[in-house]
Amino acid sequence: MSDRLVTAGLPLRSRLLVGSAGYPNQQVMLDSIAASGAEVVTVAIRRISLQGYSESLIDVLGSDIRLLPNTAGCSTARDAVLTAKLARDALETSWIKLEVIGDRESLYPDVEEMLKAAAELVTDGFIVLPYCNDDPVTCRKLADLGCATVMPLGAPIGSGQGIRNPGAIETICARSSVPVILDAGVGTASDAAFAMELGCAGVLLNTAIAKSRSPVVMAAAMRAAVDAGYGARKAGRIPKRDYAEPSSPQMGLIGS
Amino acid sequence: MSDRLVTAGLPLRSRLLVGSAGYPNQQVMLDSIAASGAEVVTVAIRRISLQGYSESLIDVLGSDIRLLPNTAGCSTARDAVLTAKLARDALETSWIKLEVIGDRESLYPDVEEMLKAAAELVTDGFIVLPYCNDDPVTCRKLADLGCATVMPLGAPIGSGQGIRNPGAIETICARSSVPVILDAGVGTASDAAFAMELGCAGVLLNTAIAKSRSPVVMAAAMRAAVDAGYGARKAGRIPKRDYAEPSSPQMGLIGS
Amino acid sequence: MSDRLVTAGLPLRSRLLVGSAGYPNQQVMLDSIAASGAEVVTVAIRRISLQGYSESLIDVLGSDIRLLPNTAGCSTARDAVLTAKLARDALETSWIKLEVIGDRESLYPDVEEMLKAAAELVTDGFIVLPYCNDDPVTCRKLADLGCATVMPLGAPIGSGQGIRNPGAIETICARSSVPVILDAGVGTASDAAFAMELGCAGVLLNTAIAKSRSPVVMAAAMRAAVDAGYGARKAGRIPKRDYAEPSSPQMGLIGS
Amino acid sequence: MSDRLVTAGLPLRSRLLVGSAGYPNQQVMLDSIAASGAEVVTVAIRRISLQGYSESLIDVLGSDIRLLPNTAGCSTARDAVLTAKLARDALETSWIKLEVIGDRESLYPDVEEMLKAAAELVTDGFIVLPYCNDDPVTCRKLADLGCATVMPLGAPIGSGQGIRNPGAIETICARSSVPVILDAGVGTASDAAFAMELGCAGVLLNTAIAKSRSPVVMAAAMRAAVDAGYGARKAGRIPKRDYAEPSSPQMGLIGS
Amino acid sequence: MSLTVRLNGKSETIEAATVTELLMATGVDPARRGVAVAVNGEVVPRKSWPEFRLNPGADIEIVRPLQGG
Amino acid sequence: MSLTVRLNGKSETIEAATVTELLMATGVDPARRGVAVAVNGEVVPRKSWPEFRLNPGADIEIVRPLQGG
Amino acid sequence: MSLTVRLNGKSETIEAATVTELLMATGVDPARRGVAVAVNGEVVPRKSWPEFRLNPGADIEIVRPLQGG
Amino acid sequence: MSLTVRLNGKSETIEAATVTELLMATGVDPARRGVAVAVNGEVVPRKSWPEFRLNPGADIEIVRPLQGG
Repeated sequence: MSDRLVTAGLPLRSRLLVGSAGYPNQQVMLDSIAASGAEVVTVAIRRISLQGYSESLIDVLGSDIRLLPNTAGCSTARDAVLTAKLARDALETSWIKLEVIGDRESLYPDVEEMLKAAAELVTDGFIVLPYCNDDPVTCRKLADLGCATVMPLGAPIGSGQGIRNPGAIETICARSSVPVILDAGVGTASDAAFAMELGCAGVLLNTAIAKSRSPVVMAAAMRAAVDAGYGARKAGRIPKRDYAEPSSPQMGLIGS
Repeated sequence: MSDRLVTAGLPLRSRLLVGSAGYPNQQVMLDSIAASGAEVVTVAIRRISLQGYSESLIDVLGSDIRLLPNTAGCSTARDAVLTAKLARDALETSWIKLEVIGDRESLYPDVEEMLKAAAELVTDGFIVLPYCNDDPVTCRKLADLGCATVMPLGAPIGSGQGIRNPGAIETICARSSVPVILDAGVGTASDAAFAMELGCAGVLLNTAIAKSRSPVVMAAAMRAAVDAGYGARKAGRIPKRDYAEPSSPQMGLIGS
Repeated sequence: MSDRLVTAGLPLRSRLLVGSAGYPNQQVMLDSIAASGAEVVTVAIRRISLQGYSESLIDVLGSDIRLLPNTAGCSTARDAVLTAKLARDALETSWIKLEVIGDRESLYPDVEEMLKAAAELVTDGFIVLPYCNDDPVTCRKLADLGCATVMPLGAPIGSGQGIRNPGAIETICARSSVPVILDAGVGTASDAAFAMELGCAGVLLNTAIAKSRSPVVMAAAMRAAVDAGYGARKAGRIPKRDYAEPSSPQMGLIGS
Repeated sequence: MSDRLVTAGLPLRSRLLVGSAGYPNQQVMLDSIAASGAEVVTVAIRRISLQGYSESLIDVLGSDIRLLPNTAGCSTARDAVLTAKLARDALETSWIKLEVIGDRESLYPDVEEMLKAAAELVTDGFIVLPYCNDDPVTCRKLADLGCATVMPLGAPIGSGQGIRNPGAIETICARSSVPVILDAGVGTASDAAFAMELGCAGVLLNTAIAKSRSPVVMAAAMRAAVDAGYGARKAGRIPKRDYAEPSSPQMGLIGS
Repeated sequence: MSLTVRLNGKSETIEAATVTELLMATGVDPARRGVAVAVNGEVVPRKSWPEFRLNPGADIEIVRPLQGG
Repeated sequence: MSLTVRLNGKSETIEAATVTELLMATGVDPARRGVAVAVNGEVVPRKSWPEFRLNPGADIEIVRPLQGG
Repeated sequence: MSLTVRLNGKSETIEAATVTELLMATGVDPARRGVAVAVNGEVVPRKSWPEFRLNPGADIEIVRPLQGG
Repeated sequence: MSLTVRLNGKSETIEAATVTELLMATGVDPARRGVAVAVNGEVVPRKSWPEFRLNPGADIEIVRPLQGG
């Protein structure tokens, strides 16, 4: 139990959270989500196309999946808050992945608008999981506002660069009063393991699985990586040493 | 099967190879080895203490473990070869982890002596797994001599620094005609995953498990990490991009 | 001329800006500043001790030095703005290094308060040089507000960790409409050179010189490093290649 | 004087050594060498084309330049030794940059052949400057054989990757009984400064200048970078700290 | 009767007096899970769709979940 | 006459009616460069020091530049 | 009869003519797995222990596996 | 008289009895600095060029410095 990621009082089955976008097709998406072991899956909220619409995500994703709607693409607190409210009504969940983008190229958050939206949503009873900067001050403010987690970026969304500033993530994890979930930037399994070793409580990723050559295989790899990193963190790694230290005994060598 | 690490024609149960030294006690060693899932376990060859001797490793390590004796501590081809021959007679195995140390502080190999010993041992019918430099030329020579694998160092033995020169390891893996096993330097799970992502066929480690705060937990973490890294390599990771790439769809945003 | 760092229309003698704090003694400070070649030197604004006061910095720093007062230690826009106004009156300069700290351990800025203070100071006619996050969105906002430069941190103040997130600094430099000056984190000369190679227009540092074993020598080294990095950026470095490329001609080898 | 790089008893004007290959044209080469301040310039030894030959390097490079012939392209001790002897006769110098290449793609040295050639050349009275691996054991052997310097690679020749294994270079510098000159891999100014900060006595490079967009500007930048790194090393950098440390005084803040 | 409204960002003339009628008119089954509606920047809860009357010029958003990251 | 004010964060009783007198009373030469004064959160420009009258309970800051980074 | 030999690096006087006798004399069960013996730099295979005769001054190594990395 | 030799890796027939004659025959001024010659894997020092006689089948290398790294 103590080994579960508890978010807003709810213990989750997995410390890996995944997105639902960009898979080659729906079946690969479903198989990848299953292979990832994730309980929480993010979805976007978009205008319905007026010529009727295809099978709904809600139906294809089983009931054992917890949908986490996001406010991706919103660039103002106003749009993000309305999107969150629509998501709540559409999906009957008060969980929201808050994204307020400040810049289309870097997709970095707009700190001011994000904090404004977070305050409003928390007040309105949402469970807010904000995608935020790797900035200990902003993360602390989000936690103080009542966000359920903070989700600092490891690198720009979809860049696959991994964790560009491990020191910052480590500082955030060391001080955070809420679970820290690394969001964005993970490119491969070792990145996810590293995030957990830095002290993250979980990892949220999408492109690294969906756009890999074999998403289902990568999903299983990410699942193992999060377990590995979490275990290593718990086990307490050896310190880094500048010089070598023999593992085999030094005594009783022949010819000595 | 194709997913097994095949060494000298023999498919191994696991791509993780572990050492038997430096555990808090024998039970922790046994539990850690079990948790690691390793089939191959390294042992040293040392002079028997003349006042009788304690229970033998051979007896405590079950028959499902393949012992890999090493020549740790040897600094000449002559001592390494004699140690290998004694190991063969003592353990009824022709497998040998060849170590010829050139320097007590860095524990880097002595390339000349190592190559001399490798040639002699291969000729004598040994299955040679040499601990070597992260140097593509030396690795190629070892393979050409008939070594079963090459085992370049990631960082100084016991330093826990991880893989100090990923580019060199990647180059070695890209060209090697024999399996490349990363030996030495791994400090935590993400290091092991990273080694596999670089193209290594396996990872050999000891201190990172034995000297961690909870060796059994770390052993399981390393097992998961090797699976994760191997899977990610197979899955084909996304390329690193300089800029962000949205995962959620860009169309149909409200308020747009 | 085009090679000068132009701030608020003013071409500066040097792309290196230095602090005046933490030197072993005043003479070392003066010699170090001279050795650094810096034209701009930062100072703090503090309450006068009521038992009279020692020789003033203004007098000891020659008239060829441009004092840049900072708002170090302020944690609200209100305190920062009042400090800036006191500095203007005390030093007859409208230049201000804006610092609004959000956290005593990390000394990361408080983005909201910083933006509020920047807006107010710009409106009041100040030349604002804000110490800010390595966040392209916040940097763009500061530039849009009318700040004369942006000064993203390379690493926590005084940590000497160098540039923890080079990709972020490079992105900021690539898009900024105002000069980018790397502030905080530089530990040694190669860090300063690297900052310039990433596209920074200048480097501001203090501890790396003042607390080094030989501040005057380090000051000269930093001066050379900024020139080196600026020159390398201008010269256009070779691309990084995965494999080797011989420099000597491949033809006409003997014995071939 | 103590600040000069002394090689085989000879104090050199500069700690930067440069190559003469790959420049857009001869004038740019000459201007770049002048801008670099280098005293030592490497040249290759190649078969004369039998249809007469162009103006000789010896004539165009002034007498204040010390030519350092190399054995680039040789892959056996035999060829390297003969090339060195031809170079000595052609250039009336006993200095030789020893290169014995083990692999055309990586251009890593062949350690065995290199050591054999070094021993033979030292015995024959040559001043041997070997291009070698970043391997403390091989470097120590070369020094013990009587080489004047060791010149470990930072990264593959011409790759511009910088120093791929700083820890190894630092270990080599910390123990070497002869000057350590970083050879190969430098891509930009900060790489050269970093090499010096690690403890190198000098840097040898060619492609980073010759193939940059503006070789003369890059040559001056490299000169400044070597000075900067050497100065920073001498000055004694501040330690890296995990957390921030304010530079401005903490007392006497207004409003406090 | 027919109304001109702003529907998902486009001006449309619709034959619908309530949200429920609008959904039906635009081929969206009001019983279907996953749909949400906002009018003039305020969410109209599912239970109010039948009686929520639309006025001319109303700014209407009809949304549903889609793959997202 | 004497006033009780808050001076650089401490309550003090001073013998001064104006900023200039206060500076002199506290050993700071008003002609000296580098000094600035705020009263109740507003800067009092140097030129107004002679006539700027201090009231009881005034919150006064007297600052000067110091080594800083 | 007694011999002086170099045993695992130390000079020892032993009461043993063969490797097997030496092992027994030094408390090592020759039947025990994991033991190996070299004399004068050459391995003496287990099967030859009984008849392999030791000469004065022989340099003998008796080894076994230990924890190693 | 004419000789067939291996010259810089190619078989050539030359009209030269000594190194000096060979250099002249191949358009290389023997007085020119920077040239070196090896015959059958041994350097022929500049001073011996005039009298050093070439034999049929000799393996001759003539080199000079070039741009190098």
